[in-house]
Amino acid sequence: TPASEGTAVEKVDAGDSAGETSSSRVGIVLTTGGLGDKNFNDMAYDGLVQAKEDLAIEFDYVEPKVVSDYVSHFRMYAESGEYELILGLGADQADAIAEVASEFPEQKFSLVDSAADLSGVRTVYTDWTHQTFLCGVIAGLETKAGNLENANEENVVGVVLGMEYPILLEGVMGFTSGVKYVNPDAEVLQATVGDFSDPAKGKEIALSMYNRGADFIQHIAGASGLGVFNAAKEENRYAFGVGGNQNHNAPDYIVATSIRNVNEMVYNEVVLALEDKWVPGPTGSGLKEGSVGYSVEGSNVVLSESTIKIVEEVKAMIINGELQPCRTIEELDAWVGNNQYFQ
Amino acid sequence: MESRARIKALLKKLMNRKVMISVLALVMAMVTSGIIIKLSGYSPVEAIMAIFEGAFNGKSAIARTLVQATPLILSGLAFTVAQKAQLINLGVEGQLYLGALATAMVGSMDLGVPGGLHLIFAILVGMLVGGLYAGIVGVMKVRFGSNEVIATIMLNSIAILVANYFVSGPWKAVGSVTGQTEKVLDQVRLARLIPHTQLTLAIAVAIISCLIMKWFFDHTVPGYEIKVVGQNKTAAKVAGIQTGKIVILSMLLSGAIGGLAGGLHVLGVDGRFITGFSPGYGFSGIAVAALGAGSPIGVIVSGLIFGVIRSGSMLLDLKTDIPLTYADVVQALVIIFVATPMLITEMIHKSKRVVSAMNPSSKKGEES
Amino acid sequence: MNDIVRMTDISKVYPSSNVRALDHVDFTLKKGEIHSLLGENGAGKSTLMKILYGMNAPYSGEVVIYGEKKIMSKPIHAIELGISMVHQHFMLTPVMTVAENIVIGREPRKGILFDRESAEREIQKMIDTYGFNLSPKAKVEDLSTGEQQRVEILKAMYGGAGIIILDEPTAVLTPQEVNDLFAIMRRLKADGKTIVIITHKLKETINIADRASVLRDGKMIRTDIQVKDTTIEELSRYMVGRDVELGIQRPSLEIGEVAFEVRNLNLVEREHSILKQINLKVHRGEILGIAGIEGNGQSELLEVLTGVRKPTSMELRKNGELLKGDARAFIDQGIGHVPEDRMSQGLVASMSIMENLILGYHKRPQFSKRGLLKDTEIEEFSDQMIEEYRIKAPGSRTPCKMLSGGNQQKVVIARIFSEDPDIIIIAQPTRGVDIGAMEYIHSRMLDLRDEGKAILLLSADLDEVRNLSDRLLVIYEGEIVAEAERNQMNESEIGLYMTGSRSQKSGE
Amino acid sequence: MSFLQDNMVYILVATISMSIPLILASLGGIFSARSGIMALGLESMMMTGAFTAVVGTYFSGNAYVGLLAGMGGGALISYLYGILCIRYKVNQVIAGVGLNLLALSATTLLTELIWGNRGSSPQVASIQLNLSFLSKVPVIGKILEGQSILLLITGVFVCVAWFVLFKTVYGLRLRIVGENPKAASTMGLKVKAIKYQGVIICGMLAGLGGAYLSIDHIDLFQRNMTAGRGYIAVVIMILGRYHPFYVVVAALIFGFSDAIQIYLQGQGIPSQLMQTIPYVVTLFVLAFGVKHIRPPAGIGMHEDDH
Ligand SMILES: Nc1ncnc2c1ncn2[C@@H]1O[C@H](COP(=O)(O)OP(=O)(O)OP(=O)(O)O)[C@@H](O)[C@H]1O
Ligand SMILES: Nc1ncnc2c1ncn2[C@@H]1O[C@H](COP(=O)(O)OP(=O)(O)OP(=O)(O)O)[C@@H](O)[C@H]1O
Ligand SMILES: [Mg+2]
Ligand SMILES: [Mg+2]
Repeated sequence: TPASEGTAVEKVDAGDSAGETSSSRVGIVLTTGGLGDKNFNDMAYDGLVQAKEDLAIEFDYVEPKVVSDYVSHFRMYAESGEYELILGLGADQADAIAEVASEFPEQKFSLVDSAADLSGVRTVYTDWTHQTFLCGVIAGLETKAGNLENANEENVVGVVLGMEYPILLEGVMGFTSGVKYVNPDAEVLQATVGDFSDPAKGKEIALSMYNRGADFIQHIAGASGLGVFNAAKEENRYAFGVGGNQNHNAPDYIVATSIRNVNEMVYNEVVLALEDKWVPGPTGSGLKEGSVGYSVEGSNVVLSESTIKIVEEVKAMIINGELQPCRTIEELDAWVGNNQYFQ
Repeated sequence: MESRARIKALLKKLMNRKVMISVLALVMAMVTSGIIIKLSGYSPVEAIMAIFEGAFNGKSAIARTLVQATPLILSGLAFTVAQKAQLINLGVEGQLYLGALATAMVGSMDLGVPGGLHLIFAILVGMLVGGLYAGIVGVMKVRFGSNEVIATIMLNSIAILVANYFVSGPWKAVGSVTGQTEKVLDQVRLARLIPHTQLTLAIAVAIISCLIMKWFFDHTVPGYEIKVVGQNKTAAKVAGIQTGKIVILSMLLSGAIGGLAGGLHVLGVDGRFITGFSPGYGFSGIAVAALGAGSPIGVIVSGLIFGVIRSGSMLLDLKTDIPLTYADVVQALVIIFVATPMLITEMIHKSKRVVSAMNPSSKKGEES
Repeated sequence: MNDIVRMTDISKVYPSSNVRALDHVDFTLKKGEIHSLLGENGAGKSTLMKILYGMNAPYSGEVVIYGEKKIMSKPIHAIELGISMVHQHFMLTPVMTVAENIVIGREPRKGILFDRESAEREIQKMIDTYGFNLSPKAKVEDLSTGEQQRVEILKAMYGGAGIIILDEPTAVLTPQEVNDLFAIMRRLKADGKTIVIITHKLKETINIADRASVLRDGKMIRTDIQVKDTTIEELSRYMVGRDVELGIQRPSLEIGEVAFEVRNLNLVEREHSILKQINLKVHRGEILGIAGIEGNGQSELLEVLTGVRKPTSMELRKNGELLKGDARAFIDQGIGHVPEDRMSQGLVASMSIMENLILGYHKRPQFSKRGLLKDTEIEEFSDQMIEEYRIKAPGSRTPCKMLSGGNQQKVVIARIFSEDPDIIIIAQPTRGVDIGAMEYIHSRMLDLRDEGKAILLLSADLDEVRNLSDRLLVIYEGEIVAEAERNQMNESEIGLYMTGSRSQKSGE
Repeated sequence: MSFLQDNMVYILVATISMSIPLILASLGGIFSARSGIMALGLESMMMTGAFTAVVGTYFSGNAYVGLLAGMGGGALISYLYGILCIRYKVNQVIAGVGLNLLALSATTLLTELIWGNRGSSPQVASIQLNLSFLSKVPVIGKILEGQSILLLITGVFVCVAWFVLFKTVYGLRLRIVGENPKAASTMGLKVKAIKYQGVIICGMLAGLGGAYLSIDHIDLFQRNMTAGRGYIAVVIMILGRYHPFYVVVAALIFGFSDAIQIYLQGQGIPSQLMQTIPYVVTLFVLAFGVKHIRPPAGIGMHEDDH
């Protein structure tokens, strides 16, 4: 079974329905990345393992080869009629799950990580900009202050992308606007590996950024990000993880992780389905719900109290709606003009 | 009595050497993967049962198998066609990508033409784009003597990157968070043969394409010329065949078939171009072509076999704890064993020797 | 007993073609003899010798060398016993030098290093001794076929083998070169070496051999023939099983007007002038022969005259009309072309006889219509050709690679001749072809001429050119250096022109 | 452009470190191709090498043992390639592609069996030795100082490869086998043995290239981490005319254009288009630079073909 270090699941209150539904089955269609990504898929898997332990459910999972196979997988689950809940993962499953859901109106379908409004499907999404914004704030503060041991004089940070997918670009904007919110003059470098499983290239790209003065790099690059951590170690600079808590990968160099608790989201869907609280329709889940955010747990990099204070303050502002991260590159300049932490 | 003789004759024809070896190779691959599965602590019987159930049990399973087979048959055909002219088209993947993108774009535009026409037009544009893209390789080969292996590998990467650029940028579907084009119009979608499955006429198109290509090579002048150029370029030149044109023609044809594979996938399965829609169909096509032993008819059979493995492994994935990686291992082993007919013949010989050693009276059989 | 090689009861079946190439054959070699192995195409000569050289395992039967029973399953076994072989089809590596090709497998070395200097020195010494015109540093791909043959011969001599097998070494040599080779062979014989020579030219057997053996259809028909007691006629009867008319001479009945005229042909490539100012005319009902040593521009001339290669300048007329275009246009204009190398230029070996019989003419209306091949017509035509030209093959669908050389040549000839071209350009029509087939091809050529065709014949076989041609040109270094009517020049005169020792031009 | 000039040292550093695995693998490819076997299976050898290097390091705790294990792993799969192509005369394209698929699935499977995660291995020790002693060398010292010791080893291998191929009896024999196996066989050479040696040398070098990626450049194995470099290495081998020195040049051209594109990213041009640069450059070099590359004539032929 796939391991997933550092993606501990915080228990959601499962109520007392666990005992009665011991025979319930849940099926999940993972993404094309498949298990072993130490991230999205592994976290979802862990959520279900947790659910199996806590709620005594059984679960099945499939790893599609390609996007085109999603429909077949959903249909195979639905046709068997054995599943209390069929879970999907990722925005690119929206078409497929909608198609099958329309054929099986009685079946409960939940799609995690999609904001689409699909009939008969419950969609739960997190906001990428919320996920990376706070790490952006940390980077923005620390690259300017230069207080941390391995930070430098220059006011430069970076983001490394796996592939330039539209949704990931929102993650880039979250980080970038986070940096600029506290440090408008900072330069944010951006580059794409072109692959989610090429750590060697990821490292080269990170090195190119460190060479150009960056001292903090946020990766959104799957396994290619492992190369970013390696570069950080080699160059004595800093990096941010993404998804599940990655701080343990290089605790002296990874400042924090832009967390997304897919495991909790998946776990929650199971709970809702078992408790008959499941209703179709889109539901957002963000900083407020604790589905995303930053985590410094496991990192040996000690942030100053003032930094933590500012980050927490910003977090609170987003939660209560006072602040909205910037979403697109086109809006960035105007957004920076209007949103500044230090007036 | 007569019909019995006819059946016998037919059986004899079916049981020719080529087919026997392919079948034995499949069996060998199954046995070997069974051993690997067993050694890793899973049940091989369970695995094979799941694969067969997933591929054949019920209408929707069979439909799924055929859907999986479609792009594989066409990619295999594309590779085979180029191979007839002794060209190694490792670029089917790129041709398929661009063909799919072109078909998706044409299919999603409202051209104000009736559905049937629009559909055919969309497919033809896909084929044209795939063909022209492969044609670049042909021209480079003829004009500069460029090695087609290099050119196709490079063009693959370029095609995929450029397609990804378009569908994540200028041609991205409005509001989409992933790299994909708009949905094609309903009128250009291929009709589903069985409701609630993805089975469309695409499979028929794939099979007919193979038949056409077989006919093309056996009975037409350009087909003949391609074979001549492939087998002996100098003799072709001496015979007044314009070898350059033929090389380009073969690449165009091969690429067009690749483009067709992509286009049909868009119109039949996804309804749009989606980044990363191909799990390397182009490369699997090489394996399909290998199993098909250079024959378009063989490509149909081998495409179906790979379809069975892929479709069956979906149920394997769902029903058992056996990781999907085993299905990949099975596929790779099938390719290797099928490509190794000498291994099979050697084993037949050895087993014969063993049998005759155990049973001296049967020694006569060895002579024949 | 001085039998240094004794092969008894040798049989060989090729599994791929299921041909029984050798059927209980016995063969012996005596020390210090020159032994000529004869037989029609496909009789099994090469097969037998390849078994001796260890290239044709498995076989059944017994091979005894120097009195010891040996299993010959790899060439290295033969090499270690001091056997070397010149192969019918060259075994050379074009991109490597003469020296490298010769020494491979027994290279002079300095430690692990290849000692190139001493290799080249040794080879140069051999070249000097045998009077070859070769450089050890030249790349084999730059050599003419004749020169490559010499490299093969040097390869066989290098390392001082005691038994040397020569499989058709003279097919591409000029008479002068043949004489040189024979002189070398006699010297080797005097040194105590034993030599086997396979040849289709019985004159050569009479000239050089002590003993001869004849294979027919895989069986040893006669062995231990004492050459001094036999005649060409007798040998050919053993080979073919009937009397063969050799060296047919049939002067033209009527020479018509000019059918084919070349003026001012020049070919310059990479600043090398390959063909210089060639002018020639072929009349209806005439065979014009061009004699010349390989590598003097014949191949290029042939390619230019058949539209395969573009000349620097040329004015070509057919029946007075100017002719232009590529190979396609030339074929369509009724210029038939029998290329000099059937395997690389004339045939697609892996394709069937019927597919090869239409090659180049496949767009003619009798074979195809609107891009579709007429399968039944093609097959009928092919069956007819197989019968008419007596091509020995199981059927029209047999791949050409399964045919023997002579039968392959017949396929090419049948294709061209049956298309009724006005002009036939034909090169080396009987290279490697046995006397029976040669007789047949020659008589067909003469028949066509008598029907009024104009034939241009290029051949390295001087006997062939002299017997068939009504008029003869000699080419040397890309230039026509002599012209003569039938029987005007004798063999040695032609030889002088061919080697450039004499020129009509300079004499003018 | 001054931006590129400012960063030229870094670009060259990146060029070299991205070229090393390509050079090693194509160098291996030369031995295979020169012996008559087109090394389309390079990807499988690199991938297996990357994997076994990590396994070796993981169990021994020593990255140098890992390097040897990487070479061993590459050799192992190339031996399989040899069995297919030499003994069983399998079509080399198909055998190569088949083995590439097998290596991908097998390394994934083994990653899961050994470490319980099918994506990546844990972090292991990596090669730490670098060329810092060269930092004093003028001009190039800056470029070389951070490079791994493997750069030096690669350089030595390139020279040794050239020497072996073109100066020794062994190289002469290997090349003759690759040009004309039948002729080689009639001269008494052990054609099959020489081909096996060529292929195994190929596997060892490609395996080392893979090991560089996994335990030198970074410190873990990630499923499919070679990311098509084996195919690129085939391209570079051909582009480099099957010659060790030209292969270095071809690899550096590819590596350099790849490094340039990394540095040019984020300057307004879409990243996907920037990423096509190395491929486009290669195509141009192919079309206008090195025309009519002649592969060893005996590729795909066997000594007992008729
Ligand atoms: N690899 C294969 N696997 C299974 N069946 C095959 C395979 N190859 C060929 N066949 C079967 O063998 C028969 C002959 O097919 P094929 O196209 O090879 O004909 P052919 O006689 O070789 O034609 P041609 O001579 O024109 O190439 C077909 O009916 C097909 O079913
Ligand atoms: N490699 C082979 N595979 C199958 N059949 C072969 C092979 N080599 C020769 N044969 C067949 O064996 C027979 C004898 O061939 P061989 O080459 O020994 O003839 P030969 O006497 O040397 O003829 P030639 O004068 O044309 O050289 C022929 O019928 C030929 O078709
Ligand atoms: Mg066929
Ligand atoms: Mg012979």
